Parts: sequence; structure tokens; C-alpha cells
Amino acid sequence: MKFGVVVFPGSNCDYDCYYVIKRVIGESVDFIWHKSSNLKGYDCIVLPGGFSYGDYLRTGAIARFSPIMKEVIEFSKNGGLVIGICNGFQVLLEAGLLPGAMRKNRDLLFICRYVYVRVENSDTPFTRLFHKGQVLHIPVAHFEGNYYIDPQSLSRLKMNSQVVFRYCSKDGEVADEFNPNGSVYAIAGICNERGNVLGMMPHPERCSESILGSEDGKLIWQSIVKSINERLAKE
Amino acid sequence: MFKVKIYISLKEGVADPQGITIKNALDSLGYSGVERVRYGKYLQVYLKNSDKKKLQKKIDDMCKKILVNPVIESYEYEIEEVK
Amino acid sequence: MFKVKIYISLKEGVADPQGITIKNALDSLGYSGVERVRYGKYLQVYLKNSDKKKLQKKIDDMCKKILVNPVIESYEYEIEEVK
Amino acid sequence: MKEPVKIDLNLVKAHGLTEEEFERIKRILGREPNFTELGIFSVMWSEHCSYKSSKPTLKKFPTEGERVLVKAGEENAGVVDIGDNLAVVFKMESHNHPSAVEPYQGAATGVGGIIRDIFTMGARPIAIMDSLRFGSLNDPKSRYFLRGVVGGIAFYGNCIGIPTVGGETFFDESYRGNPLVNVLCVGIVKKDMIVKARARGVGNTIFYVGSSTGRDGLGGASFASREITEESHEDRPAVQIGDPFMEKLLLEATLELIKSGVVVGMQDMGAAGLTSSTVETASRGNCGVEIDISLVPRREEGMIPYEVMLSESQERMLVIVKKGMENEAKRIFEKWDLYAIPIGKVTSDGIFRIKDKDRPVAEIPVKSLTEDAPVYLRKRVKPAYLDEVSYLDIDTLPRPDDFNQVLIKLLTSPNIASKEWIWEQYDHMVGINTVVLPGPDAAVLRVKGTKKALALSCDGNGRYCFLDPYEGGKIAVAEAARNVVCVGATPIAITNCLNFGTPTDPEIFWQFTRCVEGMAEACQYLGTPVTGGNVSFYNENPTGAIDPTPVVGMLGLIENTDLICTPWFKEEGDLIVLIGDGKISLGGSEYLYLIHGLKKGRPPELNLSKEKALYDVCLKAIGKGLIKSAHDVSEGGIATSVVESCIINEEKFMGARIDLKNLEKEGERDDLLLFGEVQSCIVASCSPQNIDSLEKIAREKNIGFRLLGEVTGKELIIEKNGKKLISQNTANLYKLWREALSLKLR
Ligand SMILES: Nc1ncnc2c1ncn2[C@@H]1O[C@H](COP(=O)(O)OP(=O)(O)O)[C@@H](O)[C@H]1O
Ligand SMILES: [Mg+2]
Repeated sequence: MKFGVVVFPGSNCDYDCYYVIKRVIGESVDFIWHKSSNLKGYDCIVLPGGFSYGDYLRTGAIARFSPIMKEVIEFSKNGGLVIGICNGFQVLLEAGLLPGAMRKNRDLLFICRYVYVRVENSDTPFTRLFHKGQVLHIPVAHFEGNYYIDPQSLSRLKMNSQVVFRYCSKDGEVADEFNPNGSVYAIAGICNERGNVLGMMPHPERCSESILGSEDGKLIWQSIVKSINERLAKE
Repeated sequence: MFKVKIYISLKEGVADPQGITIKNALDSLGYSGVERVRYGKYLQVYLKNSDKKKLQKKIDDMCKKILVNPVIESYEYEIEEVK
Repeated sequence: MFKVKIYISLKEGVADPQGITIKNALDSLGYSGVERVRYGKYLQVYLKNSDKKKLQKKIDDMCKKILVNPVIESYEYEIEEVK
Repeated sequence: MKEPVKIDLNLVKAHGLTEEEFERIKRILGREPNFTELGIFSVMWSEHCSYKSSKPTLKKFPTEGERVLVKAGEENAGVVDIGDNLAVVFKMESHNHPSAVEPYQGAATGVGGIIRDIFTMGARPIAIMDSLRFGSLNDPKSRYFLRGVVGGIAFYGNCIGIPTVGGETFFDESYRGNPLVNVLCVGIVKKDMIVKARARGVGNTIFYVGSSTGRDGLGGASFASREITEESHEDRPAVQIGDPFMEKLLLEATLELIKSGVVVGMQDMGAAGLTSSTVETASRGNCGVEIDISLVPRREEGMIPYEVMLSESQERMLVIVKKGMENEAKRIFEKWDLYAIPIGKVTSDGIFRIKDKDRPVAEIPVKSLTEDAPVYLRKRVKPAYLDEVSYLDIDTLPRPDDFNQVLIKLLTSPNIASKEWIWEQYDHMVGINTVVLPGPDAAVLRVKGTKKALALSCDGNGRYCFLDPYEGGKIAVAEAARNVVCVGATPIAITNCLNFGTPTDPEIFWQFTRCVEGMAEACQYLGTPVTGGNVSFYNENPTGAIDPTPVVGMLGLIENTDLICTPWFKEEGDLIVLIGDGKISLGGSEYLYLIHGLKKGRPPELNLSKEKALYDVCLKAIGKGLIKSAHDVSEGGIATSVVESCIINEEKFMGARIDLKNLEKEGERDDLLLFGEVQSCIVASCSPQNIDSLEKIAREKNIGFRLLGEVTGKELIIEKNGKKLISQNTANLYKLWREALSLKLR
């Protein structure tokens, strides 16, 4: 199986994702230049964090028009797994692969720190190694992670179990004080209806090694690997 | 040449943390009577050689496609002819 | 009630990386004839009970004191009466 | 701008040049300079570029060492060997003046500048540190500066994707109106991939890459070489806007270019922009350069050559490419949506020649702008204030009757309070190397592909330097070294930023010289050569000069990432000891300033041989796994240090029961024992079964070793012979300490 990490101009967690997939998880992985238009042979596409195009117009707004994004949309329509982390999540929103939009954090400051998130849906290909309600210790680092969605669409998200992660306390309690950025419904990550596209603000690649203080992110990568291997075995 | 001024603001109903912060700052500086502040973007786009009619379509197109995020933002614009 | 629309832009001569990046994006999306884009802010301030004359002074004051960074930005505004 | 018709003495002076310097220029050229040439001389001979006042003094620094691959001054930044065929490039730079005018952009462009210095040498930047000084936070202007500066650093560092892993922040009235913004950047490079900022090989092509040139930052170098006055605000058009996105592209393209082997040399356009980058590369390469200024991309209309040559627009670089390889270079830049424009070539005649198409614009011997720039031995006089402030009779100080209150005041003083409000705004994890996050004494970054890690710390206590510049200089080095030792690293080299007032004032120049001498002595003794740095003079505000503030950036090396030590207490029942035996003093302490309103006395004594021995003990103990935590004693004294060890790990607070009876020979005053400051001491904890082995190591090195108490559950109790001095709940202390800074900023 093979991962592809997309590199947009201004991506800056591309190398981190690459490193974790290759050295920690031990799977094969390529960088994919944003001008490329071929995703043949890949099983999972990672849209990494960073500041694509400096986030100068809106986060993810310009990257969404990179040639590769046409392919990513195609790829996801065919059931390929796509995970967008932080800026990658923002790109997915702008591209319409996920619903909603990002606003500036409630406190109007960039925040980089460890938070806790609760797994709301452990049936996705990205979270199957967790159990529902499991609490992860995982870092966030963003200025625009204040997720917005209108009330009707939110009910739809909930109904379809598309809310994958919510900010919470160490013990899994969801409350305003544990929501770092003001996100609607304390949302930290969502997937599409089909479940093969995940967007999340926290950074699993930053907590996949014990030397970095937490390995909770590792299970996300391992879930992906397991899902793909199962599918490949079937084919 | 045309100068297009595009005003982008958050849609009604979308909470605006920047606007709220600015309002609070104005209050605490003692400016009375400030009811509400909305924070948005102001783009000035200079365009060459377009005839004004097509221009409107072009701008609407740009706005819908990339300059504005319709999930949370709305926009207005004005066109000025400049040298 | 008054609605004041404040347009803040970078002074001429001040580099505008955001404007340049947006221009490049429009170019690469195939919008022809875009000569230049300037990126700025758009504030809508709703004010109560001010008489229009004093209002102007108040707004200039607010802009200079907090809303605008006079080192790099300039501003204009319009006042509308609203209900 | 229009070219003035005549160059008269007023114009010369307006360029910050003296009459004698102007005569010298005429002698060099054998004629009157034209306007462009005058501008070029003025920036190249400015304090900022030429180091004309500081050069002779900086020679006192030790610069040699077995690890030093590129020495201070040879290149844009020094380079240190860390083994495994890897080298570390690191340097610190100030952006004080621009930050005083526009804190957000000033600080942002400061970050941009120092990052370019690192990657133009072929190194991938892996971390940033920031050392900041502001006036008291009770002044709204200081709060504005703090918010702006931190916002600007965050904006730039986060966007480009280099983690800001630590720093220091200090507040004192002397920085009112003149904040200090010093930024350090560290990069890693394979030893055989180091690129030099040299123009070599006649006929090689000079490329201009990056943003186009505007009028921004015009004359920034000479601006930095003046005092900030009320009128400085009129200088405001000089403000530059940072473009971290552009710099990210430059960074990636540059590193790719270097890999491809087409680069001869490169330098960023920092202070004095196109002028200094061309001149300095030519000077180092012992050659000449010729450029056609009409080819320089511009952002504004009607710019005259003078403006193009002196502009300090950001995110621009000069790259010298092997002849015949130009297309390869262009291809790589274009991949990154950058345009590389050939603007000239390397020549053999040692002349800096500028043309505007065919019209000659300037012709100046390269070396006259660099090596032959004027150097001054400034007058020095011991400052009159020193005699008065050094004397402190502590018996005249009232004794506080509630030490709990004093402790809380200290912990919530912005100088001691948690700086979380700052570092949370910085992405300090991107790059996934940060194995010790901000908070502890030093930041630690692993070096991927090895077992090694780097430790970094910034330190400099302006108050100590004000009271005794020589001792203060020594202490700056020692404290920085001690901080990296506490995490288990061997100090290997320093960079520095020297922030002072106006050098033509003999008292200021005395402070400067003494600080450098103190630093030099400590570096020599501790074996940490100086690999580079930066001098910032003219840091004055309307009421006088800032406290002399040398800031040291220390690089430490950890051989094995399994042996990293952290400052927080780990387990109930562990014993707490004070290792080291410096003399505790109230002179220059935060306690004295905060509680008694005095900036007086002598800073704590520093005995370098004791200091060195402490490192040996501490590193040996960490290496053998004998200690579980180590934290140095600095501002706020032993009590503060103990509290920090209790609360610095927000995941798990601990308590402590301390008895000061073993410190009694230091003096009978309780405030001295609790809050007095001391050098060469750390608070460590260990499990009871290791205490004897630990003590043995200390005794072997003849280092003080005193039991303070033990780690407990949730309460902090400090007593002396049964008399309770302090009793606090540590969770409560944590809350106060953590929120103090953001409360001040509300
Ligand atoms: N401006 C800053 N940016 C980032 N981190 C900072 C800043 N100021 C302080 N810190 C962090 O706060 C912690 C405490 O700093 P400091 O009080 O200087 O420590 P010490 O006294 O041990 O040298 C350190 O981890 C330091 O890196
Ligand atoms: Mg310190």
C-alpha cells in the first residue's frame, strides 16, 4: 500500500507526515507536488498542515485550485482515503469535500498546545482502532480552527455520525472551557457521508512517537493501514 | 482601466469574533453608543480593457469562485473607471 | 442609528504580499487583465444616538486611535443612516 | 525621489557620515562621490553594517574551538560540528528599532532576516528562539509592544513552519519606548553542503531572487544606527512588511538549488539590501562585481538607482550561479513560482560597478566599503552611577511579615510568571523535533537520524549588567550554559546579541566593553566559543539608555536522547537537594526590585571554576540516571525555583516540604534564603536510594550539596527549624503563576 503526501507551496507539515508514515509506521510514501495530476497507485492521500499560499486570502482558498485537487476529488469519489490535517482540513472545506467553514479562533490568537479530543465515531477507516468515547492527547496549532456550520447542516452531520472528534477534558467531558477555539459543537474533526474523507484540526503526526510525549496519533495512521490492507486483501 | 472595490463581510448569523473584540475594545476606550461591529475584507482589484458589462459577470464569477467563501461570507462591489 | 462603513487599505508604497498572492491566484485561474490587487479591511460599525456632526470626529478618532495602524494603513469611510 | 544636484556637507551629515569620513571617501575615489555612491558608503559604513565602534572590542571573544567549522564574522552565521557528518548553523540578531516603530511587522521581519541568514548557508532551519525586553506592563504602550511583537513573531515563524521553541521575556522600565527584539535561528546542514556567501569565479552569474524592490526600509541600516526619538515616528515610511510565504518558497527553492550543485555562493539581502549583499559577497571572494540596475524588478514607479540600491524590501536574495548552469537554476526557482533574474556577473578587478543599462551609476573599490571602512576606538569612562548603586545595606530593608504574600507577588510578576501566553502563540512543535516543549530551562530538539539532541537557551540579565557589567556579562554566559546543562546537554558554543545605548557616550562604551570582557572570560573558561552575533547600539529612550543587555544564545549537545532531564518533580518521597554553593545575595534581585523598589547592590558572585564543576556534576548525575529533575536557581531565588519544579508540568502538580536549616550559614534573613539570587546552583530531586551516590559525585568535585527537603503531594511547605515560612497549595500557585501574564494583558 502507498501513501501520498501532497505538497502545496507553503505546506509545512508535509515532511512531518512523511517522516511518521515512513519511519514510525513503516509504510511506503511519496511527496506529491501540487502541480501533478496523477494519483495512480496511491491508497491514501494526506493533505498536510501548514500555510498553503500563506493562507493569504483565506485558509486553503487558493490551494484548493491547485491541479492536484481535481485529482483528489476524483480519488475520493472512487472511495480513496483522504485525510486533511489542519490546513489540509481547511483545504477540504474550501474544496467542498467536507461541509462548513473555518473562522478565526475565538480569542483571536494562534494557539499551539496539547488538547484532548474524544472519538465520537470509531467506525471510520481512520478511527477503527479506537473505541467510541476514547480520549486522545493531541496537539493543535492553528489560528483558524473555529469551525462553523449552520444548524441544519450540523444536525445532518450528527445524524450521519460525521462528527469524528470533539474537544473535551482529560476525562472526556465536553464543555466550553475545553474548547480551544470556539468551534461549533466543539468539533475538532469531521468526515464526509461516505466516511472516506476525514478533516481534523489536531495533528496526529505530532504525537505518534513516545519521545514527543504522546503516541495517541499513531492509531490513526495504523487504522488507515489496516483499512487499506483489508481492502487490498479483498481485491 | 477599472478599479473594482469588493467588500466582503460575514453573513448575518455567523458569529464574528474579530468584530466582537473590536466592539469590546471601543467600549473599553470609552466610545459610547457602539452597538455592533462587523469585520470584513476590502479588496481593490484593478482590471484592464474590460468592457463594463462583461466586467460585472467576471467579478461575480471571481467572487463566487475564489474571493468569497459563500458558506460564511457575502459580498458587494463597486466599479470605478480610473486611468 | 448610523452604520459606518470603514475601508482600510495599505498605504501606497507599503508592500502587500497578500494582494500579490491573490493576483497570482486570479491569473492562474485564467482571469485576464488583472493588473493589481490590494488587500485591506472592511469594518461596519453601528452607532446609536450620535448626531452626525459629532459622529465624524468620533470616527476619525476611533480610526486613528485603534482601528487603523497609521504607520502602514490609510482609511476612508461612509456614513449611512439606518434603523 | 529626485537626485539632489549637489552633494554638500548637510547632505553628508544627513547620511550619518562625518566630515572626516567624507574626506576619506573622496580620497578613496579620487573624486567627489555621486549621490548613489554617497548612499552606498553611508549604509556600508553605518554602525549596523561596519561595526565601526564595536569591532576592536569584539576581538576579545574567543572564537576558536575544535567544533568550530566557520568562525564568527567569516560568514553570515557561525557553524559548529556536532558529529555524524552534521553541523549546526546558528545566529542571533536584533530588530529593536523597527519593532519600536511597528512592533508587529518589525518583529516579523526580524524573524525573516535571521532565518535567511541560516538557510543561505545551506542549512535547514529547525528552530527559532526569541529574547524580548519591554517596559513595565502597567504602561499601555508596553502592552501594545508586547502584543505586537509576539503577534509578529508568531505570524512569521508559524507561517514559514519553523518552530519557535523558547526564549526569554523580561520587563523593566529601562526598556520603556525601546523594546528589545532579539531572534535566534538554528539550522542543520550536512558538513559537506555548507554554502559560503562568496562571489567567486570570474564570469559567474549573479541572480536576483524573491520579492520585487520597493521603497520600503529605505536606509534601514542607518536608521538602526541612530537613537529613537520622538521624531523617529516620522521615519515610519521605512516600515517593511513581512512575507513569510515568499520566504518559505525561497527557503525550499534555495535548499533544492544547493542540492543540485549549481550554487557558488549566496547571501540574503538584509540590512542595506542589494548593496551589502553584492559588496560583501565580492569582498569575501576577493573579486569585483558588476550589476545592471535596470534589471532589478521593482514594485514602484520612478525609483532612482539610489533607492534601488538602498531599499530594504524583504525576502530577496542574491545567488551566484556557476556559468553555464543558469538554466538549471531558473528551472528550480520557477518550480517554486519564483523568478530568478540575472542582474550581473563576477569580475576580476575588485570594483563594485553599477550600471543603468549602459549608463555608469557607481564605481567603488569593494574593499573600501568593507575591510577599509573606518574603525573607531571609542572613549570609555566608568559610569558615575555605579558607586552609588553598588552599595546595598540589607539591614536597612524592612523584613516582610508574610512570606506567602511575597511569594505570590513574585510568582505573578511578569518576569517570573509563566510565559505560556507567549509561547502558545508560537507553533513550537512543527518539524516534530521538539522533545522538550517550552517551559523548562532549555528547549530540546532531537536530531533525526541520530541519537543526538540539541538544547537551546537564551539568557541575559540587564539588571545585573547595569549594576556590574563585567559580572553581568559573565553571568549571562553562565546562566545560559547552566540552563542547557539542566536538561542534560554539554554547552558547546554561543551566539549573542549585544544591546546597548549610544556608543559615543563614554559611559555606555565602558559598559559595552566590560560586558564583552566578562562574557569573553566566561566563554573562555567554559569552553564555549562565540560563533557569531550582532550588536545593537543606540537603544535609548527619552529618559536615557537601556540597561546594558547582552543576550546569550547557548547551544548544548545531548549525545543520547534517552538521557534528557526535565525540571519538574516526579514522585512523592523523592529528595530535594541544592547542588552548588554560590553565595546568595539580594543585590539586583527581582525580590529587591519588586518588593523594595530598588535596583541596587552587586549581582551574585560567580566563580567560574565552581560553575564548571557544577556542570560536570550535573551532567554526570544525569548520565548515570541519578537525578530525576534539575532546575537552576535564577530570578526569584530558591523558593521560586522549588515552586516551579512543583508546577511546571501542568499534567501533574507536586508539592514539597522544604527546610532551610541547611542554608543557615548564608545569613539569618529569611527573605535572603527564600528569594535571594545565586549563581552556580541547581535544585535537583532524586530517589532516596540514590542520594548517597549523588552526594559522592558532588563531593568529588568539591561542590556544595545540601538537602532541602522532599517531594510531597499537593502542598508546598517551606520552614526553617520548625518555623513555617510558606504554606501553599501548589495547584493554586499554578493558577496564579499561569494566568498572571494574560491577566495583565486584558
Ligand atoms: N519570548 C518567549 N518565547 C518563547 N518562550 C519563552 C519566551 N519567554 C520565555 N519563554 C520560555 O519560558 C520558560 C521560562 O523562561 P525563563 O524564565 O527565562 O527561564 P530560566 O529562568 O530558566 O532561564 C522557558 O522555557 C522559555 O523558553
Ligand atoms: Mg532565564
